[in-house]
Amino acid sequence: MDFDLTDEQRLLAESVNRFVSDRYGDFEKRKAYRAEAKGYAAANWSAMAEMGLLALPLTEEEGGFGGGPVETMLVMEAIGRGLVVEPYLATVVLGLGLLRGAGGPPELQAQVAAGEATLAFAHQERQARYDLHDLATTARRDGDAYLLDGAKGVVLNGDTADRIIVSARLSGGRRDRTGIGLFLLDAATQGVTRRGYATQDGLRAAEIVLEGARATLLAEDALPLVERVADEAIAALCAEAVGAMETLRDLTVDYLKTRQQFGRAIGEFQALQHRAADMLVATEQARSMAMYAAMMVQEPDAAARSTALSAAKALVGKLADQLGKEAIQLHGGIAMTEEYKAGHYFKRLSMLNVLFGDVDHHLRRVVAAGGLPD
Amino acid sequence: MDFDLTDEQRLLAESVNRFVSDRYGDFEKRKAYRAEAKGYAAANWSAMAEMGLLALPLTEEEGGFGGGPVETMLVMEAIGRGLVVEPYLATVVLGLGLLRGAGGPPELQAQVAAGEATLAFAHQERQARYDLHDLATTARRDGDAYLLDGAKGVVLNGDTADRIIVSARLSGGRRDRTGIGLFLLDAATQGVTRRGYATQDGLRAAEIVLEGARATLLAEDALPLVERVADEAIAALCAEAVGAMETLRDLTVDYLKTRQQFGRAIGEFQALQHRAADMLVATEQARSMAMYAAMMVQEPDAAARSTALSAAKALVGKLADQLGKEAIQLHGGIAMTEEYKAGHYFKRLSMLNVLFGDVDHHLRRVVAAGGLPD
Amino acid sequence: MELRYTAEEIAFRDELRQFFRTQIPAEIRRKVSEGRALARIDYVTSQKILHAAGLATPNWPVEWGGKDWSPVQRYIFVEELQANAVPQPLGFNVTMVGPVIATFGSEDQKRRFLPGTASLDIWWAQGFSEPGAGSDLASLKTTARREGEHFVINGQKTWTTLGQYADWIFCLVRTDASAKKQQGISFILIDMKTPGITVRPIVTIDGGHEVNEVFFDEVKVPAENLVGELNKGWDYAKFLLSNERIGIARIGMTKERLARVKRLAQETPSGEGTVWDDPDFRRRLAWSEIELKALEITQMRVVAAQRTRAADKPDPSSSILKIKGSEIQQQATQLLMDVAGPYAAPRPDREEDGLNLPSVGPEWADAAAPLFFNFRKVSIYGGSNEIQRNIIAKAFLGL
Amino acid sequence: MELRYTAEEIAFRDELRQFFRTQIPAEIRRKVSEGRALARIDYVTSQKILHAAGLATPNWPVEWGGKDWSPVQRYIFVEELQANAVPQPLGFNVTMVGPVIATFGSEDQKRRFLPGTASLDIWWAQGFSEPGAGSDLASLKTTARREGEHFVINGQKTWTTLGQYADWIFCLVRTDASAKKQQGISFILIDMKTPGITVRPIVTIDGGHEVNEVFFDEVKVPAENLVGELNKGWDYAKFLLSNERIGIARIGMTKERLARVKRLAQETPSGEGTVWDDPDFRRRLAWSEIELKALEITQMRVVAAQRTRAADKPDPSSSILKIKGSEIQQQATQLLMDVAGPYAAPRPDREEDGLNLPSVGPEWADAAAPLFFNFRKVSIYGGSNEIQRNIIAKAFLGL
Repeated sequence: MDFDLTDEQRLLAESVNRFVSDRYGDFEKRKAYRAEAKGYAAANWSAMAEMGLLALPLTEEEGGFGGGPVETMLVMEAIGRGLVVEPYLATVVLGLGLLRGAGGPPELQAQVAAGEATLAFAHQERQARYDLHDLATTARRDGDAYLLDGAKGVVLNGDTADRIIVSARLSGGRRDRTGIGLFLLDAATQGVTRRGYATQDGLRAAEIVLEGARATLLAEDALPLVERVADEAIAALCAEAVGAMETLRDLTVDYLKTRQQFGRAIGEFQALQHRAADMLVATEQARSMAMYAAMMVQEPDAAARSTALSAAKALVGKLADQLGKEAIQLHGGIAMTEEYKAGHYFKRLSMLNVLFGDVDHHLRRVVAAGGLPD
Repeated sequence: MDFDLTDEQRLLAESVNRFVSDRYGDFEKRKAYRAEAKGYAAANWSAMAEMGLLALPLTEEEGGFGGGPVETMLVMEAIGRGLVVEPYLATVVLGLGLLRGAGGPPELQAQVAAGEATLAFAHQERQARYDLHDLATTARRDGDAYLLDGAKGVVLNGDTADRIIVSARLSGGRRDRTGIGLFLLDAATQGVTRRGYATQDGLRAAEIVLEGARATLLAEDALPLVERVADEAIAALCAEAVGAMETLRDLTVDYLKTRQQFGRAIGEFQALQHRAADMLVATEQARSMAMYAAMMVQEPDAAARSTALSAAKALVGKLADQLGKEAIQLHGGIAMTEEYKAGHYFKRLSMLNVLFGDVDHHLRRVVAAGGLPD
Repeated sequence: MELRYTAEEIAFRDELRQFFRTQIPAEIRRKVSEGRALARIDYVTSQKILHAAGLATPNWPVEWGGKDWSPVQRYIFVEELQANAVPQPLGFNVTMVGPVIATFGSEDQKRRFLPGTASLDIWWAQGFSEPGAGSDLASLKTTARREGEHFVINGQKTWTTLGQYADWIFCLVRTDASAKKQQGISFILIDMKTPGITVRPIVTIDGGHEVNEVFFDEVKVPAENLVGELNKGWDYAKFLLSNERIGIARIGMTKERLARVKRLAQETPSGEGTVWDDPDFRRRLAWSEIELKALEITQMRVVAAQRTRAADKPDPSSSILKIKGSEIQQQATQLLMDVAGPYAAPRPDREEDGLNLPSVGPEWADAAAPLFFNFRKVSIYGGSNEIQRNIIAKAFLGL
Repeated sequence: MELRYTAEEIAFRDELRQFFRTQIPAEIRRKVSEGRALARIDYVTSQKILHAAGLATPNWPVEWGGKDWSPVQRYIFVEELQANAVPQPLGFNVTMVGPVIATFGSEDQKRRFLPGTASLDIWWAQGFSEPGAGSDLASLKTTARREGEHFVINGQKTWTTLGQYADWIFCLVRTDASAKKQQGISFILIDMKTPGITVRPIVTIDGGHEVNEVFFDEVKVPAENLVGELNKGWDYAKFLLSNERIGIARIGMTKERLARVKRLAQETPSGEGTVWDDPDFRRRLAWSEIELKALEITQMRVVAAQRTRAADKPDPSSSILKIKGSEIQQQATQLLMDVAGPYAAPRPDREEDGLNLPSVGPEWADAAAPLFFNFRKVSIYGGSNEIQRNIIAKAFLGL
């Protein structure tokens, strides 16, 4: 049992935190980043590449960091603190995670690590809700390649990604757990139509229609890989939530100390003090659960891993929801304004809940498994 | 729409409230009542008979009050305020309710109304939990009468009741909704073995074993009647809960005003004030729901009635649980002592939840019905 | 004691229901039902239809267009408006400034303002809140300085709802700086076209523009626009705020919304079936329905009690209705967002850029999250739920 | 960063587990598991077994029978005690007065008291709380007046847990009435057999006799029984109270209890199946398990951090462990009562009247409600959860 970071991990945490406070410390900058062509700052992305953050999962021989879940946790927590808009989850956690899991092209991995290509994972379909295996998109063989047909939705950063990894059905019925393939698609390929849009939390996503779009096969029978990488994304989202929760809590506590009503700082009112104390308890519990997620994501037993990650997503989702609402309430009107930071943290925390399964969904999975793994 | 009481109802409420405050205002008296042979005060029971409370459901021609659910609500609320130990629920709400529903012997009804006989309803069985139709007790014909075999549990006031109304199976399997009969049994009959005991809230109940016990048939295919009277009992319990909740809330607020800590009354601490305010909100919501229960118990559509009563039991149960726990917490150690009143209210509120179905049970019924009736 | 309506009350309700469903344009009612922002014209259209039928200002004195309804009838009216997704007549006009003018205004003010206030030819805004004075309203700083036949106003108001549409604004202003907090405040009517007034939009987290800041820089207001007596404004404001208990919990609206949530859950695929098949979802929905039922009866009790008690006596029920009403309203928006699931996330620029693109997900889904965000306000404004708890604790529990 | 134990830690744990399961009488462990009251002899038996194996006082200085364990080992020890339903060595002895004497006591006091305190030949009670001083401990009023070679004690202590079994009591007493609240308090050891001491039982709502009032009427205590310096008692009390963060949340106990709830739910019939088939019940149980997992990791983080931080520095984690730990403990007792259902109600006089009658319902069920009632205490005693929130707000959030 050991909760210490290694020296390398400590350095990583320091550098990513410095990056986030430099680039996102002034909240107005975030607005400017979002206004750029891709919905995020090209310069930030290059800087992240230079820092080696995009090569995090690559081995040192490949020029990477050899990073695992703990490293991802440190990066994502900082991303949560700054409400960073660059597509780290889509490109590195999901995209590189899938590519590496499927043994995808090393050159492409190197390009991604260098910041020269971005990735997105197109799995969501209208009817599927939170079930990763619910797929109507089909893949049919055409020589060396495959032709994909179907519609994918809410593809994170799918509007600007250079390559898109697509889950599609090679065989079987819509909800079969077998017969699912993973494909690599050039976003510029014929037969790909993308409609990009902002999401409620200021990030970007796309609807993607595939009409005979030509793609290469990354993996057959890919559901176990997809589920593993989705669990890695859940661990990452838990860490992001913790970063956002702590920042929002601190923002709230600071506001309580400065806002005057009835002739004194509202932080002197005990009812509000107790609620602020509960926010601290919530962030500590969420942090513990995000650590649990980071450690259990490497659990070799897929069923145990999956139950543990569901438990983490459920609890962090619940605590994030409670804390977000309390932060708005304790601030009062100011937090309802677009100008002020707090509302943006609240919105991101709300949207984290609908990514890769909400609280009900994940709790149901824990219940179905009969409880937590030992 | 009308929330006014009639003059008769107002007089009834006044007299029963006066009775309760006279007999139960001094909490020490309750201990003495419980120590009497039957676990309640014979003199109180006689007084209730004299006041006409035991004749509440009888028509005026029968020498009764012609009372309905509103009258029962008024009585039960007062019973809740005083934590009255006399067997009103068992004898009048359940016993007389079933007797009248089944057209049972008028002489017996008159005896009950006069305080000369008490009743109990034996429906619970070990395997049945909260399902009224889950019955393993059997009835077989023997001449004019029936012989009952089986075991009944947690029969409220079943240890001292003169007559016992028993649900038993005339035909069909354990969980069939048909083939259920209702029988009237003299407690002194051969083949009846009773084991009486105190319950956690200071009332009395019994386990009753029936071995060829001779009984008369009150009603065949009696489940609809049993379910209706159980709904009446639920409405009564909701009213009792409201009475207990309000008293416990007032007790808590009074304590907050007098208990000194850190040099001032703890009621000056805003965090406690807000929680006391929530107790007021909870009692008002519970009161509204008890009124809903009283009005819907007369709903002719049995499915709508049953869903409405489940909704009432679920919400009142939840609010009673929350309020009870808050009352103990806000008091602190003193409320943990047997000497002090508050803990007894808390215990009664906790036990109300396991009578005729707990919160989960009733919420599940509302969910199964697709929501509340219009 | 009887929960059910009498035959007369049912007839009254059915008549209103029929009127609302046939006379108010369906498109306006759809927007209300989905929780989308209404345009100015939507409010005006709807209120003019009500006004023409004598239904815009039932709570006013009969001589100024009110109805001599019983409390139950008034209650039915508000519930049916909400349950049928009809925009309520503008509150600033009909429940706030109208009754104040009718009760405390001069005859001249009544004649001048009441007809247009009822018909929405005059759109009123409320100028109470200030940046430094949120829950602590009485600490307001905007001043009115007497200069001959005018008051000269300086200061800033905020959270001015729909102020961008307003023709007039009724303000609390400080007319005696030396007096104690609540004293020295006056109630004054200001034409928004007066020089020196600047309105600045506040965009809220749902992306909407519903509220504004209003700045007053040496704004000259004729002295005749003072309502009632100088320095008595706080009394009028209290009258105004306590004026309307019915409808504060918006039970009719939440009922309509929960019914819609149920319908959409039954249409939204999940697993082998729909969201409606999920027992956890249904459990949460059932709790909201049940709590709403209890609150509805609490509200009915308040309505019934109005027959017998003085209207200006304080009452814990307003606070209860506010606290529980806002909680359940928020639950309903949460449930709606949960039904939308992944499709709660998209926020396409459908209207702003005039592209008129199709929805990203189900047609209703992109309004779910903004509504959820926006409805955080209901436990903050109009006296936050914390203030309501203070009121209950102090005024009714004696703590 | 690694949640899992090392091989050495696992070996350590397994050895303890084996010891607990084989050496502590099963009947005692059953009582602990069901949450029933233990007799004096149960405590003594269990602690003597631990003591004989050198396991009663691992947190003490090695020279007085302690172990030089790492924080992780200490943590494993406490968790395994709880998870195997072994009665913890009496806290008043081993985590309270023992360390105080070992740290601040005279050599004479150490020799005289520590061996018997470790072996439970001396049973200690704690004399801190007073009727007027609950959360506000420092307002205590019991006085010690110096008279020659004695202190004379007058006053009343309350909530004295298991005081009916005590041989000695350690008390906070006021030795300087003129000093400020926290000053002027001393820490003194009193033989319960001294004339003038009266112990009066407090029966709690679960029907149990766990706590007592202790009255002191001109009780003469030798001056040598003063621990440390006069008027420094508050410092020793703070040391004592902050001494043991591990185990405060009783995670091992709650784990064991939730596992038991699960097992009993699978055995208890409901409808066509068992209580375990009810998704609502399982949902609530799952939440408790999940929250407990998070708290377990919070606790592990605290344990790990003990390597690097000063032991006497205040830490919000004690408050977090207390708040969440008590909440989840209470949830577990609630779930157990819910499994019992209707059979939670009976309260047969099985033991008191010596009849040894069979259970009314399932054998375990009649202990469910008393345990639920009794466990309301865990959010009240040892600094109520309200006090913990005050501490977090003031000491860590700076509010």
